[in-house]
Amino acid sequence: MIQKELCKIISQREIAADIYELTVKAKLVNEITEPGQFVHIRVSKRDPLLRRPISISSYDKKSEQFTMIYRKEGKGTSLLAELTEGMELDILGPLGNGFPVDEVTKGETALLVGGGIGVPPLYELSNQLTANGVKVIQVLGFQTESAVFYEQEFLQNGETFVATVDGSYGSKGYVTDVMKDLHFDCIYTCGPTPMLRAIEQIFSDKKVFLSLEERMGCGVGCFACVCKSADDPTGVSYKKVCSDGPVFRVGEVLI
Amino acid sequence: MIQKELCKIISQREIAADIYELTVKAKLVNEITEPGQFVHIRVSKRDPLLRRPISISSYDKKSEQFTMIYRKEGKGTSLLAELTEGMELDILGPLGNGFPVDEVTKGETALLVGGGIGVPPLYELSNQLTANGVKVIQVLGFQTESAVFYEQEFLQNGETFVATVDGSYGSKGYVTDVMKDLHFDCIYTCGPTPMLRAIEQIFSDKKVFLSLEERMGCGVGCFACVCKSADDPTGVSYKKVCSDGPVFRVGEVLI
Amino acid sequence: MNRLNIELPGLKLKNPIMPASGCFGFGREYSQFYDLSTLGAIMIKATTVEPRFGNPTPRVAETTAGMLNAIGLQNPGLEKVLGGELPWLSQYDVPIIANVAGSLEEDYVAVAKAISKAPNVHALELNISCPNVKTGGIAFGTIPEVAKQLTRKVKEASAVPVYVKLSPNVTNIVEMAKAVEDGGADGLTMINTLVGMRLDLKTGKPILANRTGGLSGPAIKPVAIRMIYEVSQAVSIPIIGMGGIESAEDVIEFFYAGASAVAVGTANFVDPFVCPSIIEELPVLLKKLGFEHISECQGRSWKELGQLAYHRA
Amino acid sequence: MNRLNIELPGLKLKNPIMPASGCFGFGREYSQFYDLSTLGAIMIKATTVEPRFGNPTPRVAETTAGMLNAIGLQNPGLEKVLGGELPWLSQYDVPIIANVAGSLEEDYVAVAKAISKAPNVHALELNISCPNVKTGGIAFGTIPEVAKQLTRKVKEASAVPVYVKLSPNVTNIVEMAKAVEDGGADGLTMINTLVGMRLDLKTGKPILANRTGGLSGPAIKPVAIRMIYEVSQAVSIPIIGMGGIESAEDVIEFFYAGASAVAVGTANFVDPFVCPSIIEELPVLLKKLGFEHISECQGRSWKELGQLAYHRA
Ligand SMILES: Cc1cc2nc3c(=O)[nH]c(=O)nc-3n(C[C@H](O)[C@H](O)[C@H](O)COP(=O)(O)OP(=O)(O)OC[C@H]3O[C@@H](n4cnc5c(N)ncnc54)[C@H](O)[C@@H]3O)c2cc1C
Ligand SMILES: Cc1cc2nc3c(=O)[nH]c(=O)nc-3n(C[C@H](O)[C@H](O)[C@H](O)COP(=O)(O)OP(=O)(O)OC[C@H]3O[C@@H](n4cnc5c(N)ncnc54)[C@H](O)[C@@H]3O)c2cc1C
Ligand SMILES: Cc1cc2nc3c(=O)[nH]c(=O)nc-3n(C[C@H](O)[C@H](O)[C@H](O)COP(=O)(O)O)c2cc1C
Ligand SMILES: Cc1cc2nc3c(=O)[nH]c(=O)nc-3n(C[C@H](O)[C@H](O)[C@H](O)COP(=O)(O)O)c2cc1C
Ligand code: FES
Ligand code: FES
Repeated sequence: MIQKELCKIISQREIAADIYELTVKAKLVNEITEPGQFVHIRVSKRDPLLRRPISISSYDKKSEQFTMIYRKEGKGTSLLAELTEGMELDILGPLGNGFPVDEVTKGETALLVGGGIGVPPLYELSNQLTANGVKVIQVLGFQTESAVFYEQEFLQNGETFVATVDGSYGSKGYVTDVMKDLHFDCIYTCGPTPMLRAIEQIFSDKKVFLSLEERMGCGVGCFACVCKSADDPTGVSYKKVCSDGPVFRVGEVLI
Repeated sequence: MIQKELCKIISQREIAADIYELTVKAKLVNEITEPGQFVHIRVSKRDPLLRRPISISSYDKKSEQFTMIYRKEGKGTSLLAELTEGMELDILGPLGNGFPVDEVTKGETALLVGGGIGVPPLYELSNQLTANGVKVIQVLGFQTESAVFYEQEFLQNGETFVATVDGSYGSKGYVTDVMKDLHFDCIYTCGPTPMLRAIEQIFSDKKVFLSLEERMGCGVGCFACVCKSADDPTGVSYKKVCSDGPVFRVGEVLI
Repeated sequence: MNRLNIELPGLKLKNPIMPASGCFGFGREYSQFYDLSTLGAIMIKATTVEPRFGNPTPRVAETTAGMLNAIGLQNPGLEKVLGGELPWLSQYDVPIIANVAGSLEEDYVAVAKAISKAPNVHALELNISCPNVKTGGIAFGTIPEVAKQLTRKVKEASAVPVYVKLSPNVTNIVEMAKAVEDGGADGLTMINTLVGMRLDLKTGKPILANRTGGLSGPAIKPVAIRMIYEVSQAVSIPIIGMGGIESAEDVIEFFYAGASAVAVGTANFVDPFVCPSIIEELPVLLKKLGFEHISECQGRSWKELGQLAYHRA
Repeated sequence: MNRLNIELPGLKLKNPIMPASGCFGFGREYSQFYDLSTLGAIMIKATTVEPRFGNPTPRVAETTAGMLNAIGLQNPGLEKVLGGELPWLSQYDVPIIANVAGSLEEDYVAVAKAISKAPNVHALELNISCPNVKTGGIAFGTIPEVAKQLTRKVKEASAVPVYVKLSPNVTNIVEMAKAVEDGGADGLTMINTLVGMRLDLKTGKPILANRTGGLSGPAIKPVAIRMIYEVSQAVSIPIIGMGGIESAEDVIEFFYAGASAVAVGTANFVDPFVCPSIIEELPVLLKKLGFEHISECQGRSWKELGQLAYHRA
């Protein structure tokens, strides 16, 4: 069940240039079913008006806390970044489906590919797969060195490659350059649409799960965030990113 | 010269039911010329959009501080009431003229009549008149006991009568009931328009200075806050409350 | 004491608060949050004869105190609404107002005829004002004669009362309102969205794939209030008011202007519980303001004392 | 490098930022805050033949992200503007755009004729769109043929180029724009305010003594952008854009939409230094976005690459 809750902020810190890690105390963690779900945050009473969708990057049901990682970008996330420990935040969630953890089993290898602020939802996934005995390989793409975050955290779960567009850290180039030489049974990925499209093209024969982004209204049912079903490209079939997604199997929707 | 200044809050406290006393550090006090001037406060970046006019209730050029007293009323003053020591406030001022202190001289008697949140600007006036050797008598009207403030402060300068509409404190009724029996050379008054109208009618033969309120836009020149000149009731002559006022001599403008 | 029950053509409402069309889908999503029977009514998403995918995305863009949308009347089509959505909604004790859209007169008539027979559809909302579809809509919503004609045809076809939803994007809203009243409308709903646009600072291009979209939210409230004030004095059919409502205070303001019920749109996106919250707060506010019943607020901005349902001392 | 200078009919502007008419009086008050020569131009308060007191107060009411005003064209009249205000303004190195208003065609013509001869008046802004006066205004601003006719007459009378200020309260803004272009307008200014209203929660009555007022501020920006986007593609005369501008980002958005200069209204009330602040920030923002000159932004939302003054890589 989706909850609307006033959540107390446990901690907030800048972990890379303009990248913030925010942890809140929230009963709604008990409703989380899969890694990769997201929440919808009201950052202000009035300005901005709409909520902001942010992924759950990790959670702990025992302590009833979850963590988000976001980039300070426009008005909403800038206001979010000003909040400090002890303050309260109006959060709606958990929303959407998440990554299907059961699609890889013990002994198999999962490739987790994240681009920029697409990296966060993969972290909980990485933890859960590792706990399940799945081998994880992780490829994280960033713009530049100062934007890199969570490399150490991912390293604890398995091999981790970092690529930066300008080559200032890790290998130079895109995540797809790194991915070519790897062996795996399943890809889980989240990041900018061009990255997802490239992965879809190159690895269309593989088992791939993509997490999409789309501008949202309500986060539940206003038809703002739809995409076309891939089997009906000119027709009326659709999926809602907010509730049918954000995670889709490759070939399920047109991206 | 009118200044726009980010002023640090020195203190804020509730001094009566929903009545707040707010003191700020501000270089703009050096521009204050008369008691009864006001400032225009931006209480929020966006909501509410417009500034709020609040009178200067007392000021001290040495310490570069001034104090305001306001009633928590609607959206703007409610936000204002949430601010605490150390925060900054965007203030435009000083605006308008003030009460002409020189209209009564040493040995004469001034009657200061305030209604509700019309009381604050009279406080600095009372101090200055007293310092000038003028005898002050003060009549303060409030709705009810819990709304009464600054009685002690005014008492230090001279005789002070308090009237409440419901009779819960002081004499029951309106300030005009109290005023009838007093002797004085000049009236200075600020309060709700019906009160000002009553005073104008009863004491039209006296020297009276009234401080008016009008909904404002800019606080300087948008023609939002005009009133008609009394000598040209059907014509086009006007005075702007924000810059020609808020204080007018009785009979100067139509109220 | 029930301060909120209201009767309008075809509608016996527990309270005058309903979600606005397009902002509540067909209710399924919001049924996760609260019991839909709490609501006065539900204005369901526009229905067209054939299913529609709507416009490409992005379909929403935020603006100061408002948002633009260009959904483009996405809906599963008449058949599925009749076969799936409406029967599903019938589990709740809440009257449905079905929003009817189309490109041609016969489309509107076909939808109206069929959907008005559904047992839980108590009224139609004739959508002649969607700014996000290229065909049909515009002329129906801006030319009085055309609007009147369409109203008449839909009225003839409908088994339940017909409310016509007016567009604010016109020079003379009163003229439009009178035309559809002449055409036989049982009520009006207003306002639909104002046409607006937002451009991306980096690319210079419109954020919405459809380029323009409909502006809704608190930003448009003063326009809605003004139009309801003008129209309610000029017609004798009731108005369901909407445009930026977020609170019980806003509801009272719409009633003062001349509305007899209200719908809440964009605010659902900000707070999914906004409708039940308003329903809870409204009686308290009415009491504080000295009203026994919400109907006493209706038209207060322009009615003479003698015309008012109730006079305060 | 000067990234901001712009030439428009009659106007050689240091920068394309000017205070909007009615939001800056005749400049005297704001001259307390900064040197008026900093401004690209000044659009002075509407001038009518005779002095006007305007509407009763309250004349302003706040709304969410906007405000309503019903000043009612208060001004000291042609004679005093010519004899007092304009000569006073001539101490500043800044072109004046004189806003011309009236109730009858001959009023407009008389003001235009006289005021256009003042040495520092470089252009007229023909105000056919004031929502706050009962006579004249409305028809001039909403009927294309009438607007065209008036434009022609004023154009004949004026010694300087004429910009016509369009009302957003119309069904078809493009039609209005084309009509005044046909009538000989040298440019357009848009948008004036949207008609709106606010009611008092306690009394139920309108807050403005005039009842309705003109809505301005950030709330209306999406409507302004949309209208400028549509009109700039349909006419070949330049547009001075306005409606909710508060920042350098907003200015760029108006240029993208199709404006060739902009005016700032309501924001002056919030921050009296808003115009010089924008003038300072604009070159920095242009550089950041990769533009050598602000003219490169103009019409970017709809122009094909080949049409643009400048292509980014
Ligand atoms: C399912 C989902 C999960 C997300 N998870 C994360 C995350 O974990 N960390 C993170 O940093 N970002 C995440 N994003 C992107 C994040 O929502 C945007 O960066 C954020 O909304 C920007 O808001 P703003 O006010 O700072 O920017 P503004 O540009 O001022 O936002 C204006 C509007 O555009 C929308 N918007 C802007 N960028 C995006 C975008 N990329 N996707 C969708 N809507 C957008 C905003 O929600 C808002 O309505 C996620 C997006 C989605 C859809
Ligand atoms: C020259 C002057 C001096 C003032 N001095 C004081 C003072 O010292 N202490 C004090 O408590 N109040 C004072 N007021 C009144 C004060 O400005 C209003 O109470 C305040 O603006 C209300 O704002 P709000 O957001 O709380 O209420 P809201 O009702 O939300 O305000 C909505 C709008 O109405 C305007 N408004 C509301 N009430 C008034 C009013 N009475 N006069 C003018 N505009 C109003 C607001 O400025 C705002 O634009 C003064 C007013 C003026 C004109
Ligand atoms: C996302 C969205 C979708 C809408 N879809 C419809 C629709 O299908 N039919 C309709 O008549 N109005 C539609 N509207 C308009 C609303 O019903 C309402 O008239 C308008 O949004 C003003 O109310 P608000 O400011 O409370 O949102 C839609 C509005 C939004 C925001
Ligand atoms: C208080 C006020 C007075 C105005 N007076 C005039 C006027 O005299 N003539 C005119 O053409 N426009 C007038 N306008 C409209 C503005 O020039 C401008 O078109 C409108 O406010 C939109 O811009 P903004 O949102 O930046 O304020 C006035 C606006 C306000 C707020
Ligand atoms: S955001 Fe409204 S349906 Fe997905
Ligand atoms: S408030 Fe604008 S002139 Fe007084």
